[in-house]
Amino acid sequence: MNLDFSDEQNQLRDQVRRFLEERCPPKAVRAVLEGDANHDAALYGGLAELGVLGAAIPEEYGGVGLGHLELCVLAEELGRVLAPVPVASSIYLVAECLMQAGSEEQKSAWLPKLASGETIGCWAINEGSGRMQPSKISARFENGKLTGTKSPVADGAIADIAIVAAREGDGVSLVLVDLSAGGVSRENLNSVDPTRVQTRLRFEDAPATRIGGTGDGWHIATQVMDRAAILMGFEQLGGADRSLEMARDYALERMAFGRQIGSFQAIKHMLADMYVSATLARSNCYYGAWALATSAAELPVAAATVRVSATTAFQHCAKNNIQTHGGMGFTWEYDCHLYYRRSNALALALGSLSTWESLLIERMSAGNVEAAA
Amino acid sequence: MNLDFSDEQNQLRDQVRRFLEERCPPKAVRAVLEGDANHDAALYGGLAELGVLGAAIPEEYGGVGLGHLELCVLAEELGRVLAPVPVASSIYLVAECLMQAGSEEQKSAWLPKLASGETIGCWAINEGSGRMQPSKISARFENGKLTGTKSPVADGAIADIAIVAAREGDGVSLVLVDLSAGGVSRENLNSVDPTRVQTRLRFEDAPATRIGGTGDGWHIATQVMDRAAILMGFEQLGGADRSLEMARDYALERMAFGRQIGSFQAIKHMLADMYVSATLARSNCYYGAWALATSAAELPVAAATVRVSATTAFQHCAKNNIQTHGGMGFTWEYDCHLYYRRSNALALALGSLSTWESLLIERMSAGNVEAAA
Amino acid sequence: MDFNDTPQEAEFRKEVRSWLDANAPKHLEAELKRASFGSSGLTSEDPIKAGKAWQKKKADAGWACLHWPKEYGGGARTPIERVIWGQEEGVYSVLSGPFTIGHGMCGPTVMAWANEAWKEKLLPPLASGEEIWCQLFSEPASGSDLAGLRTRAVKADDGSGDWIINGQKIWTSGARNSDWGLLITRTDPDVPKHKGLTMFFLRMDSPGVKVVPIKQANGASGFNEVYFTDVRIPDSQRLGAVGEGWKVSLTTLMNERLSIGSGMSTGFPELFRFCMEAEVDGEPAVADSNVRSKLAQFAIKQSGLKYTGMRAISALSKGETPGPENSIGKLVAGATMQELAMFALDLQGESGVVWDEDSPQNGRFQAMLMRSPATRIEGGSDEILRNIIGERVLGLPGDIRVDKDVAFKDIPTSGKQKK
Amino acid sequence: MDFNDTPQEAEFRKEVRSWLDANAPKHLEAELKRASFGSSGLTSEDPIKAGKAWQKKKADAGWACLHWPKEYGGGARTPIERVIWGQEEGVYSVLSGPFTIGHGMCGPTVMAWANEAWKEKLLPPLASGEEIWCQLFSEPASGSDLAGLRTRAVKADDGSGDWIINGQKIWTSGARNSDWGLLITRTDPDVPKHKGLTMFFLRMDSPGVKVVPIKQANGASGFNEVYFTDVRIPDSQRLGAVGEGWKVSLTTLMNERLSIGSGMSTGFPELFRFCMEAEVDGEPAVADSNVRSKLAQFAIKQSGLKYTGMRAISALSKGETPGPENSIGKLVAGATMQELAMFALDLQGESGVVWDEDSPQNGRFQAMLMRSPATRIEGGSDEILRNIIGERVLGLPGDIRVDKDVAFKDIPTSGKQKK
Repeated sequence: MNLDFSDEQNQLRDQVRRFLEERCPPKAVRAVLEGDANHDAALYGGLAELGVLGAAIPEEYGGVGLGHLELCVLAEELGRVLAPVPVASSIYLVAECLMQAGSEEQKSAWLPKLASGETIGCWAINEGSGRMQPSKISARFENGKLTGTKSPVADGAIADIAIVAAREGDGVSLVLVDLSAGGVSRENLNSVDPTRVQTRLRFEDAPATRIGGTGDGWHIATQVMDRAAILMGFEQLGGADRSLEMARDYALERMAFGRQIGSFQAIKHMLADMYVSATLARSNCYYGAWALATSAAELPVAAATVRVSATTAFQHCAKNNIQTHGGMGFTWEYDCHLYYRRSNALALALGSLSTWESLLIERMSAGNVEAAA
Repeated sequence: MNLDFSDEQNQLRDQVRRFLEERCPPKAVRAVLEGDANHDAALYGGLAELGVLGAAIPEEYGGVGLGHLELCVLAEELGRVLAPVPVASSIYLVAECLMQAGSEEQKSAWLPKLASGETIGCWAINEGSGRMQPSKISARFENGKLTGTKSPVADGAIADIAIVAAREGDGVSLVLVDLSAGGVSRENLNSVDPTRVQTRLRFEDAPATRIGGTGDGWHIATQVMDRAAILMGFEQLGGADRSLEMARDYALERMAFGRQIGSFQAIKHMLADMYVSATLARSNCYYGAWALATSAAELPVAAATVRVSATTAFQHCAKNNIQTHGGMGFTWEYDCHLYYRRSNALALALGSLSTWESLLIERMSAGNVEAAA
Repeated sequence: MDFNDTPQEAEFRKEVRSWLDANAPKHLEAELKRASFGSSGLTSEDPIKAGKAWQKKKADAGWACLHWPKEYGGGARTPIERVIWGQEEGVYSVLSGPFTIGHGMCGPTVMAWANEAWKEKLLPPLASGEEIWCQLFSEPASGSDLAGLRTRAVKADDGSGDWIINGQKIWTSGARNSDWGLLITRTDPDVPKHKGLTMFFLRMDSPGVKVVPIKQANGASGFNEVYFTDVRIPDSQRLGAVGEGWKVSLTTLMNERLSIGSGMSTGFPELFRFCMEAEVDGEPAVADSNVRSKLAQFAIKQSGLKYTGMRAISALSKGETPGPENSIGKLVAGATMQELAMFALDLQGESGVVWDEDSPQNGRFQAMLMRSPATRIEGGSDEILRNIIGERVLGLPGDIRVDKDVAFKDIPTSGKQKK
Repeated sequence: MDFNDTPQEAEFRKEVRSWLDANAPKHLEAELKRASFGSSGLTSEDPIKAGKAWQKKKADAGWACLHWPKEYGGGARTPIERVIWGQEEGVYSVLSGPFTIGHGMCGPTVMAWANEAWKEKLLPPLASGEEIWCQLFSEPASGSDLAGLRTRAVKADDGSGDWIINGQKIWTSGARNSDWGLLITRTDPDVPKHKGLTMFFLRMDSPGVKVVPIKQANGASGFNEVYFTDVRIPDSQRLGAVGEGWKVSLTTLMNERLSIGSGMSTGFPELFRFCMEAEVDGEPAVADSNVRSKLAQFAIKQSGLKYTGMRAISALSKGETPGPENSIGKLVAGATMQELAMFALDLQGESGVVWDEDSPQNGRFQAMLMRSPATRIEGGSDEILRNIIGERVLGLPGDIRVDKDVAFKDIPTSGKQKK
C-alpha cells in the first residue's frame, strides 16, 4: 500500500514551490486584485514553460505526459499561493474535457495550445442562480451556431476558447467555441474574489463544434467536473494549509496579556480544529488522487468526498485565520482576506457544498453499502 | 411590555422549588432509575396536593384555575430536578387534550381525577419507527372498540386512561380508553431514560369513546402537541440550566495542574457556549409561554421555535456537563448521566428535532415573511 | 406576559410618534432603509450634514441624548422611554450614527470625570450634534489587551505642565469627522500595565494629529489610524489623576456595554425572504429539508436574540436593571451572520460568487460574507466575549495573568524572541 | 499511489492468511462480530478463557506480540507486517483484548526499565497470554493532570527496603483479571509534582489490594477502582530510580500513542446502512436532503480517518515513521460518534428512545449514544488532545503552569477554598 506521493512527485512539488515563492508572492495576487489585469500572464507563461500546464497532457498532444498525480501535486502548490491564473478553467476543465471526449481533430487543434498557454480555455456551463441542472440550460446549439448567455464564467474575460453546455434538440450537448470567431460578447462581473475574474458570456449565432455525441453533454460535463473537483480539492487543500500556517505563525508572534496568543486555549484549540479539518481533507484528497489517476470505479464517490471535505476545510481554516489575526486580519493590508475570498469562491465553483453533499450520498447509495465502510 | 413572569408567579416558583428540593433530590430520581417502581407515586401525590397538577385546569373541573403561565413555571422546576412523575403525559397532553376537545361529559369525568392525581393519563399516538404521520396509524376504532398496538407510550405502564390515535373510516380519530376496562395488555420497554417508563400498549376490542369529531384526530393531536411542546420546552430549559449549574460548580471546585479547571479557556468557553444556548432557549420559551397563555395566532410557530431551541439547548448542556466532569461525569454515581438521558429522551418525545425544524420553517412560510423578523 | 405598553408608556409613545410624524426627514426614509454595516445608505445628501441637521432638530425639541441630564442638553428620560423612542425613531436613528460614540461613551466619561466648566463647554454641543467626538483607545499592538497600549504622554520640559503625545491609535471610527477625541495614553512604563495610564481629551485639529483611513478586508473604510507626533495637550484636558487612566476608561467601556437594543440582527429575515423566493431542485427552497434544518437553527438564534432584548426591556419597564443576558448578542449574531451568509451563497450555486446589483437582494449576502468576520472581532472578539460570559456571568476564575505584577516596559512584545 | 501490497507484503499476507485459516477459532466468529465498546460479544465461552487459549496458540506459532523481540516471546516483525497481521486477524483480535494494555504499554515499559532477570521472568508469560497486566495510573483527583497523583509509597520502617503503598487508583481496565499491575506512586510530596514520583510493578493478589468495579453511566462496568491499604512491594520491583517515575511513565504513554490502526470508527457505516433502510416522509432516508447533508459531513470524517490511517501505514510500509496525523483519530471519532448517534435516534422518531433488541441494529445507536461521552474523555479528553495537537504538532506554547515550581504538598486540591 502506498497512499502517498512518490519521491519524484515530491521533488516536483519542491521545484514548483520554489518557483511560485519567487514568481507568485502575495504582491502578485494583489496586482490582479487591485489592478486592471484579469490574470498574471507572466506567471501563466512561466507555468507553461515549467511544464505545469501540460503535466497531465500526453506528449503526442504537446504535453509533458506525467500524469494526474503530478497535476494534483501542482494544484496544491497553486492553491497555497492563490495563483491568479486560469489553470482550473483551462487545464482541469477544458483540457480534461477534450482528453475525455474530444475528437482527434479537437484534441490536436487545442491541447498543444492549452499546454503551451498560448490558448486559454473557459468552462461555460452555468446559467442563472441556484443548482445547475440540465433543465435550466436555455442556450441553444443549432446548425453549428450557438446562441445564449452563460454566467458566471470563470476566466471568461481572458479565454480564447470556451466549452459551453447548450440545448440541442431534446438533450444537452457540449460545444466548443472559438471566442475570436465572432458572435461573442463579454461583460466582467464583480465577485467576492476578484483575483479570479468572473464573466458573463453572450453568444449570438457564434460558430461552434460539438464535443462528443448529441445529447451527451451533461454526462460528459459531470465526468469532467468530477475530475476537476479532485484537482480543485488539492487547490483548496493548499489554501487551507497555508491559512493554518499563517494563523499559527501569527499566534506565535502576537502577544497579548504578556503571552503569545497561541498559549491561550481559545486560540490553541481553534488552531487544533483547523489542523483536524485540514488533515481530514488531505487524506480524502489522496484518496481522490488515487481514484483520478487510476480512473477507479469509485471516482464519482471519491470526487464528492474530496469536494465536501476540501471545501469544508478551506472555508473553516480561512475564516478562523482571520479570527486568529483579530483586527489585523480584517485589514486590506494583511493577506487573510485573500484566502477568505478564495475559499468562498472555490466553495461555489463547480457547484456548491450542499449540492456535493447531496451528490456524495446519492452516489454512495447507488453503489453498495460497503462503499461507506 | 412584560416578557417576564410576575412576582406572584415567581413566588409560586420558589415555593415549588423548595418542595422539590426536599421531595425530589437525585436520590428520588435514582430510586425510579434503579428500582422496580415506574414513577415516584408519593411525589406525584404531593404535587397534586400542592395544586401543581391542576394549575391550569379550571376550578369547575377540580383544578386550581391559575393558568398556563403558572404551568410553565412549574414545568421548568420539574425539569430542573428530573422529576420522575407522569406530569407531561397526564397533564400537558391528556388533560390539555380534554380541555381542548373533550365533551362536557369527558371533561367532568376525568379532569378532576387528573388534577387530583387519582387518575394518570397517557398519550398513545406513536406506532413504529420514524416520523409520525396519519398514514402510519394502523390502530382501528370501530363500533366503540379499539384494536391495535401503540409504542412507545410514555407512562403507559402506570396510566389509568389513554388517549389513542386510531383510524376511523378514512380518517384518524382520537379516542379515550379506560385501561382498566379490559382488552388492554402492556409490556414495558427498555429505554435510554428509565426514569420515565416507556411501554407498548396492545388493544384488542378495548372499549373506547371518541374525543372530538370523526377524523379530527390528527388536527386535535397537533394542537395539543404544540401546547405540550411549550410546556415540555420549559422542562428542557430547567434541565439545561441545571446541567450548566452542575458544570459550573464542578469547574469551580475541581483542580487540575494546580488551577480550578474553570480557569482554562477550554472549559470556560465551553460553559459560555452552554450559557448562550440556555439563554436563547429561555427567551424563546418566554415567547412560547406568552403564545400559550394567550392562544395567540403565532402559537404553532412559537411552539416549534421553543421545541427546536429547548431541545438543542438541553442536549448541548447535558452533553457538555459530562465533558466538564471528565471521567467522573461518566460514572453511574455522578448525576450527569441522568440529565444526559433525559435530554435525549425529551428530544424524541413529541417527535424529533429534525421533524420540528421542518415544521418550524413550514409554518413560518405558511404565514407571512414578517413572522421571520 | 404581554407585549403591550403600560398606559404611561402608551402615552409617551403617542407623544413621540406625533412629534416624529411632524418632524422626521421623510424624504430620506427610502435611502435610510438601505443602510447596512456602518453605511448610512444616504446618497442624495452628505450623511454628516444630514445627521447634524436631524440631531439639532431633536435637541431643540428636547429629544437629544435622552439618557443625559437636561443641564447638559439631554432629555433625562427613563430607560424604558429611551427604548420607546428608539423603536419609534426607527430608520431615522441611522442619521445619528456619527454621534453614537460621543453620546454613548465619550460624553458619559466627560460627565463623570471633567470639572464643571469643561462639562458646560463640551457637553451641550455634543448633545446637539454640533460637535463630534471619537474614542482613541485601541492600538496596533493592543486590541483585546487594551491596557497594553503604548502611546506615550510625557510632561513637556518647558515647565508649562503640558503633555507631549507620541504614538498611534487604530480602529478609530469617525476620526475624520471628529472635533474632539478621548485619548488614553501611557504616562509611566515602569509600573504594571494598568497602573501607568492617563486619560486626556483633545481637539482633533491639534497640530501633529494625522488621520489615515484603514482599508478593510471588504474594501470599505469605516475605521482610521490616528498618528500622534509631538502633539501638545494642556494638563487641564486631563481626565482623572495621572496614572488613573484605566479607571477612567472603565467608565467609557461600561457605558459601551449598557446600550440596550431589541437584539442584534443575524441576517435571518433576509435569508428567509430569499428562501421563500429561491428554488432548490425545482421546489421552493423553504420546502427543502436541508434548507429547513439550517433555517430553523438560524431562526431560533434570531428569535432568541429578539426576545432576549425584550426581556431586558421588560426589566427596564419595571424599573429593574436587566440581567447579563444581553452579553450574548454580538457573540451569537456575528457567528450566525457569517454562517448564514455562506449558506445563502451556497443556495445561489455558482452564481453566489457574483457580487453586484443583480445578485439576490442587491448582493446583501455577499456583503454579509465579507463584513461578518469584522463583527466577530470589533468591540470585543468572540474569545473575549466568551471570557466575559464565563467570568462575569458564570463566576469562573480569570485567566492566569503573567503580566500582572510586571513593569510595563518588561512585558515581552513579540513572540519571536521566545522561539 | 496504490492500495496494493508489495510482493514481499503479499507473500507475508499469504502466510498469515493460511495460518489463520487453519487455526482461528471459527466457531466464535459470529459472536465476535457483535463486539462493541469493550464487550467481546462472546456469550458461549468465557472471554478470558477464550482469549488466553487464542493467545497461547498464537504464541506457540510465533504470532504473539509481533513488535517484541523473540527472546521475550515476541515475533520481531516489521511495523507493516504487524499492520497486515492485524488486517487479517480481523475479528479474532477482539479475543486478545485482555492483553492489549499488557502488550502495548506495560510490557514495553518493563522491557525498557527492568533488569534482565525480571524481563525473562515477566515478559514471556505476558506475551503468551498466561499472565495479564493492568496499568495503575489515573486517580480520582488526577485525570488529565496525571502527575497530580497522590497514591503514596513510603519506605517500610523495618529496614527491609520494602515500600508500603496507600491510596487509590481509578479507571483501571481489566484489574479484576490481572496478575500484575504497573503502578505509579508519589514518594516525595516536598518537591514539584513531576519530580516526586516512582514506578513499581506488583502482584495484583498482594495483601491489601482491593478491586472494585465502577458502574458507568451507560450501566456497563469496564473499569475498576483499585484501593491500596498498606500494600508491601519489595524494592526489587521498582522500575527506574526513586523520583524518576514520571520519566518511566512517559515510556508507557508514548507506547499508548504508537498503536497504529486503520482509523477509528465513527459509526458512519452503521448509520449509512440504517439510512438505506429507514424512511423519511415516505421516501428512503438517503433521499432526504437534510439526511444527505448530515450524512455527507459524517462520511468525510469516516473516510478522512480511514485514509489517514492508510497514510500512516504507507509510511510504515516505506520504513518511515508516520507523521502526527493519527493524533486526530480519537478526537474526531468520539465527537462524531456522539453527534451521529443523536441523529440516528432523531431519524427513529419517538421510537428512538427505546433501547432493546427490536431497535434498529439491535439498539446499536442507543448504545453509541450512551457510550460515546466516555470516548471523548478516556485516554485523553478532547481538551487534552487539542492541547497535544496545538503544542506538539503545531508548535504552539504550552499552557501557563502555575504548579510547575511548587512543592506537591502546597498545590491546592480544591477550588472551594478559593472562592
